[in-house]
Amino acid sequence: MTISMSTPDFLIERDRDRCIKCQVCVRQCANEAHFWDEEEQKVKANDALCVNCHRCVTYCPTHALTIRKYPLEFRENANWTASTIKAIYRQAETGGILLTGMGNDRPYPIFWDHLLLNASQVTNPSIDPLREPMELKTFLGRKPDQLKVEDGHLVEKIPPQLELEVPIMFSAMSYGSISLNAIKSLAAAAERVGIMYNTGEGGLHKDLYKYGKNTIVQVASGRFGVHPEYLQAGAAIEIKIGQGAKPGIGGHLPGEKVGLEVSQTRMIPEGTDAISPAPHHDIYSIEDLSQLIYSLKEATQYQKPVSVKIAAVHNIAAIASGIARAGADIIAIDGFRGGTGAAPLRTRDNVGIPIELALAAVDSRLREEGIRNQVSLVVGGSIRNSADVVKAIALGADAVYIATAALVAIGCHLCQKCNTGKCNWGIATQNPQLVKRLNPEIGAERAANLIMAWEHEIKELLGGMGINAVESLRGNRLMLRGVGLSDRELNILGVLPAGE
Amino acid sequence: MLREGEVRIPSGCAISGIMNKKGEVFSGHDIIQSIALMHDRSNGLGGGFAAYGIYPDFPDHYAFHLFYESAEAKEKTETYLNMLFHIAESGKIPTRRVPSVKNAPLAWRYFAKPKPDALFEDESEDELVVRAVMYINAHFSGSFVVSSGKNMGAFKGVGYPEEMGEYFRLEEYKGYIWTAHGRFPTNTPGWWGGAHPFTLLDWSIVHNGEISSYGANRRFLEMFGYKLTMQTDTEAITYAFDLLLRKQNIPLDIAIATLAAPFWRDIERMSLEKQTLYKAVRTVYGNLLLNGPFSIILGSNKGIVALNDRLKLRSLVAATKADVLYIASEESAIREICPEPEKIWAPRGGEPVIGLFEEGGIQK
Amino acid sequence: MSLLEAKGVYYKALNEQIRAQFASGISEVRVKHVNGQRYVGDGIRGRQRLILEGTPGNDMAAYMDGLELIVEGNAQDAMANTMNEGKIVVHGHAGDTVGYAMRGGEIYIRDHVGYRVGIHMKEYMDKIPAIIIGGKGGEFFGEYMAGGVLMLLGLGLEEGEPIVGSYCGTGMHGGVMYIRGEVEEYKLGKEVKIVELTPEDEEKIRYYVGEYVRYFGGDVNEILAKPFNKLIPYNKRPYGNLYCNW
Amino acid sequence: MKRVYAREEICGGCKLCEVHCAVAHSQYPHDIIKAFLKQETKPIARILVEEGRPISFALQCRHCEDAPCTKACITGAMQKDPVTGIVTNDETRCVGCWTCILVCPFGAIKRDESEHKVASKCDLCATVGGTPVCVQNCPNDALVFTDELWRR
Amino acid sequence: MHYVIVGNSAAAIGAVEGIRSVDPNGRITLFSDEPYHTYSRPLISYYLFGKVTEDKMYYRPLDFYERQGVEARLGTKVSSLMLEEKMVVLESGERVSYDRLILATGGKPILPPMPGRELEGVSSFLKWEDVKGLEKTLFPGARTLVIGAGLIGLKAAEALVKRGAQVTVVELANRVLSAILDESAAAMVQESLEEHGVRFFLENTVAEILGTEGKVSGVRLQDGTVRECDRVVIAIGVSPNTNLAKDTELMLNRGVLVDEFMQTSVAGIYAAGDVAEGYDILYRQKRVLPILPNAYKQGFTAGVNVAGGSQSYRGGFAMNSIGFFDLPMITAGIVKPEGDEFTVMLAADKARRLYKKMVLREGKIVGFIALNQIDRAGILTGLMDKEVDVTPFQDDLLREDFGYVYFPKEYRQQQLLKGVLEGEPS
Repeated sequence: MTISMSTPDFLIERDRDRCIKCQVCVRQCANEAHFWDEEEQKVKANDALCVNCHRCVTYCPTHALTIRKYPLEFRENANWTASTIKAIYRQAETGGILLTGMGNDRPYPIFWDHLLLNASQVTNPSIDPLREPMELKTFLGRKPDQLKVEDGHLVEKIPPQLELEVPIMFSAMSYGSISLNAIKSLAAAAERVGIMYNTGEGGLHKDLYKYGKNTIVQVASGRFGVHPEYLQAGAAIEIKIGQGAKPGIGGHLPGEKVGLEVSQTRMIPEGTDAISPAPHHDIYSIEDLSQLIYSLKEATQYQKPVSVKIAAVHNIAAIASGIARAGADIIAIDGFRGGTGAAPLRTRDNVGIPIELALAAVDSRLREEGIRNQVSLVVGGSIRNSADVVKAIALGADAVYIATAALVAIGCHLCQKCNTGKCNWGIATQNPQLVKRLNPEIGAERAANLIMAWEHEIKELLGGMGINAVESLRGNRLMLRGVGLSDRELNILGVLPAGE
Repeated sequence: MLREGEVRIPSGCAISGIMNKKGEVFSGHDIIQSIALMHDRSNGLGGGFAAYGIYPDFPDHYAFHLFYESAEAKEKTETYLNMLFHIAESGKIPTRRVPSVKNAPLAWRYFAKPKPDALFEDESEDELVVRAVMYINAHFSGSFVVSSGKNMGAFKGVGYPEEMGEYFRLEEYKGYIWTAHGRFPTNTPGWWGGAHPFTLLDWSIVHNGEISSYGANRRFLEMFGYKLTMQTDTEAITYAFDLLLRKQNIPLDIAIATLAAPFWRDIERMSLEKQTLYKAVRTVYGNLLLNGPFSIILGSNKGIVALNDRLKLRSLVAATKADVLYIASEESAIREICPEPEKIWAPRGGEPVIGLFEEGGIQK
Repeated sequence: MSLLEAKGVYYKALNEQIRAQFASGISEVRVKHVNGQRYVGDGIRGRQRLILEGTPGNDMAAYMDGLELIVEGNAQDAMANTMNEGKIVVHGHAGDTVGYAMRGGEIYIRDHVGYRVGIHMKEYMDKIPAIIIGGKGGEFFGEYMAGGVLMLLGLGLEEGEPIVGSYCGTGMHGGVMYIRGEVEEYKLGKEVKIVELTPEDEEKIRYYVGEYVRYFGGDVNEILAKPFNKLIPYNKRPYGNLYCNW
Repeated sequence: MKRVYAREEICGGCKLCEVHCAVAHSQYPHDIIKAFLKQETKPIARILVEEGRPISFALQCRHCEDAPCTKACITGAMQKDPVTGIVTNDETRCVGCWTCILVCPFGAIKRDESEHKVASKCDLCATVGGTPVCVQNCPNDALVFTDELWRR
Repeated sequence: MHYVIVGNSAAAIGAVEGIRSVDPNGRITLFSDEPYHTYSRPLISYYLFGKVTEDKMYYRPLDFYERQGVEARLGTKVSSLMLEEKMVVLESGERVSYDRLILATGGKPILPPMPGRELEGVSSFLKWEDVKGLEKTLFPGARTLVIGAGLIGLKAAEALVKRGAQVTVVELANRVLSAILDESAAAMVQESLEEHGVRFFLENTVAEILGTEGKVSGVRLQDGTVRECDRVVIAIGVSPNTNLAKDTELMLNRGVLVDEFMQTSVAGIYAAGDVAEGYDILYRQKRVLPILPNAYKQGFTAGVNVAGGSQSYRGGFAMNSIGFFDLPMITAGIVKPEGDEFTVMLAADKARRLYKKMVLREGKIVGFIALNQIDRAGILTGLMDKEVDVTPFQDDLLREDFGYVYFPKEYRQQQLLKGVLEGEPS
């Protein structure tokens, strides 16, 4: 074997005055970066294996550990950065496609951070959300243009709707990409706070059927775990066309992550790669999508809203319009900063567009066409806090999907190694040793806490704007002002610059 | 709100085509029935037909179908037409009231022959017509050339195709080729010109699918003077055929091998001579390869060609009975009008179904 | 048995009628003049029999769960999409994407099929779906196949007419194909290899051919006289080495 | 009585319970670093994490109703407190004969041979009172101190 | 209600605690021919070499009798029983009536009728008294001969070595600890003891104890060799002390026969401990099991039942935790099986003196030897006691880290979550 030119990314520092040799770090590191030297009776580290997930640092009972960026420098070069060079070394060694996890980490502009919210001053009153009603209840689904009422009765039932207590949902993460305990955490949290979680494309484990009314079941190109009972199990069905982290690419769950239970749920032999083709092979055109939407509606007798999830890409407004016309009840758009369990690095970092612009364009287009009512819009792809939620709704979203934020709540440290299956936090792994590190009860509580905290914050922000129902915020772009944006961007976002 | 041409609007569709290889004419009834069966493949925002052999009284005149959105547009356009053409006859295209059909433009037709002195040096009559079509579509706001071929015409608009058929009273026409299109656009064109088929001279294209190579195809075609005012795949495909077959006299099979090029690995398995040819095709016309899902029916006065993309990502079924060739997106659309075909098959990806007029049929 | 007329009936109404018939306890429904109606048999659970005369539309028998569905005519695209259980017998040919992600049950098609048939078929334990095709198959036959049985009999082909298209079994990582006739090496996906039949294979083939003959006629021994090629994936991790960790 | 129960389905096998148990029963019960680095002999945990892939769980004295160790003890050092139910070993009396080890069906008694041989076992942190330190310090709530029925 | 207990060791104390668990008020009178507060007999070897001081010899705190409301008549020997009259007769002639009687008279050393037994310097090794004499007169370098390489003999040998004596052990069997070890394990133990200076003569015994001036001067072995020595410790074994029961209607075998409630053949009279012959669940027959845990349990059971409670002790089996110097061992049950119904599994490491032997019958553990690696051995005795079918994890039994983790989940949880598992009796 020739020498590897890959150098460590991180440096593990151990304070010998604090290390009690308890070896908790050794046991906690699935990457085997820490090890016990029997001869010297010391805990030591192999820096090259460290992914900086903080598990050892968090668990070290004496705080003896620090992880730092490995101080090795290349000659300064604004063009050939260290990561660019290292990527080439990796590829030269392996001939492989660079695979990574989580979302785009490149310094693209984050439009949320260039949007500012309004607050009432003397001309209209702000509301104190702690003492006065503040409504966040949200319905997702196709809304008729008008209601038919006769003699005080609704003559025509409105199409099926998802009812959310808070306009936030946990977006699709499959059983396989994340652990059962992670899903249980999210499902239980969703139940507790009255929102939805989404199965992703991995099917539904038998333990999760009980969360049906808080479940969106996904149908993706691999059709894993899709059967009549599954379709009936959830409150809604989502057709996954694409996702923000890897538009145009299908899921690929490596065989390592296909253990007994995943294999049962996905209905593929243990240890096989679970490959989702890039497209649905029955959808090569918009009318095919319509065909699939209606086949699902037929199969579930029009009792569940059907959502279509797409990645935010260049022509997003026209695509979304077509999906609305194809019969979708909900359109979920995933921006290019969205996370994933595994994505080719170059796709993750270079394909798609920011969700803020996509949302603004889609909402505007659907309104111009007069069909905004026909669908609900859900956006995801790096909603990081409650202010992002409020801004998204003001831009026109009905609700948001969060995933990375939810995972961070239950322990994710964004080390971006989900694809390796060695998640030390028990989230993006199927290794039973690691999975059980995540106690689903603690996970559920933490995820529910996050939603409740955001709920309070959203109410505070709404109160400040003098709004006491989230409907009044939806698409209310007057509540937004831009800073540091070009005219063109402001135009697309449909907001005025701060000061106007 | 931007309309077709100002913005690129992807769409999906249903297509159908019928041809009598002996050149015998038949009414538009069948094609309406056939496309109507595939109602669910369109969404009411576009439908249209191309019909050949419908103007036997003016076989040598260019039959211009135009849409006008205003009297002013009509006046300006007619002034321009009169400058270049002798117009033998003109008039409103007959329509009937259909409740669901709204905001219809004024549809007018002209049977015209180029004035010899209007021709540039070395310019053929066809080229003059193309020049005129491009000019009208690009410069006269509110005017749109729907079709411009001899002994043919396109009828289209916003609505389901069967509604368009009824509106334009197509059962009253008789032709030897009919193609039809039901459209599923991803927005409201609100504009009749945006419906399909798209035509140029006697080329017409009905098309199902969305071509991911559009940007590349378009920039290639623009180098040859085409103005892609519609921003649609159909327009690009039409011009691609026009460029290859009419302007460059490329044989039909090669033209097809250009648009639905064989894979390199298939080329490698060809005879050396063929390899050289196909390599050249892909080298020179690489930009014309239609990439992405499509199924099309190209109509002309010589016959029809139906073609799938090379991966066969769109469905296409063909059938024959006696002298009639049927092509449609779905088998049921054929069986609706021909319950017992003699032969019915699904053509392979990239493998054209070619219907040429037999001896005794129309030969132009 | 009850009889329904489909002429001019929109799919939604037709499917409602079919469902209503079954719900009322009728165990066999025959539908005349089906032409293009979609979603017939979708999501219906039960062991009843549904006979369709004509050409049913796309997505027939999607998510079907137990029905015996007989088509007296040709089937269009995407039939048996994600089918879970049951049996389909097509007295004619079928279009593209037959049995996409099929999970269980058996499909018998008398004549040819189109592209991408058996794509991403699955199997688990003793739940093994099968598609038996009398004629030839198109390109991408068994693409991404993860389980189940795909069989091409190549009956009625003209001399030299290929039994299957290119890219046969691309991405295949489970299941088995039995092809009665030669498949040129270049047509195979790089993930697939041809192997010898085992006695178990022969038994399986005999069973499926027997069923085929039972529905469409013919002579089992005559069909079995011509050798079958067995195609299986090289491994269940076709793309295991495609990636490197960043 | 309240006992410590382990939930094997979520025990991550980190052994922090062992670490904290050892500290609590060391010469420096409030200084983990001194307990391990200053005390002459390594402090012994009275809780034991059983590991076997993939399961792991902590196990310590079950404070049996009918504690065999108290019956087998040859010195009378091993006694069950009739009020609290806690089984403790009087280490000043214990001679390290290991008869308790012979009879403890949980294998929950360890040999502490650091000074004079004594049996070392969980006392539910009786000297400290309140929740045992192993439970307090379990990062995943895989140890519970309870006398209530749980749902499985 | 008046309970009379004869005896003052583990079984008697168990009986007191058993009675008190049911009847807090009944009168209890306890007789012991020894004058001491209840003490632990197994501690005498520790006492001998000074690990245990006098104040730590006691089995229960000094206020035990008082707190338990027991009238302890120490140093008072019961000489006979009058069953008809429900009375015990003391050596003094005093008669004490009882309502219920518990015999916990323990065992007595087996003293073969060898010449010279009466010489000064010859002792047995069972009671505190035995070592009190020895301890006082032992001088460094004393040549001591121990007859018997059983548990008592070797424990004595160890203590004597620690006291600086030169120790020789004579044993009739072919190995040391023949009751609880097989040849291989015994060889390791012997080797270890030899390293500490103990000499062994196996398959041999003392034919005669030689003496001068009434004091021990040596022994003549069976093979004729004569060995000089200053002390002789007779540790051939123990037999049930059935003196009291002997000429009564109480049914006897080797010991007093008892049922699972520890009741003798005579209603109201119970027996427990080394004097009693209860059921051996492994040998599936009545057997005397002279081990402390068994004595206490039997005593406690007798106490409960005698006081009107109901508790059964279906039986025990032989088990021992013992160690010499730095070599601990735990053994239980049938360790040298004979017959095809047994399966034997072995793991040995001679260099580390590790030895693990597992004897199975019908899928259940019926015996084991654990040498030098005794941690958690109680799990095995627990499995034996509960007669658990170990077939599902049989292969794991010999692992060094054998534990609950290798149990089937169901059984493990049933054991570990006892009390909190829903649907399980607490």
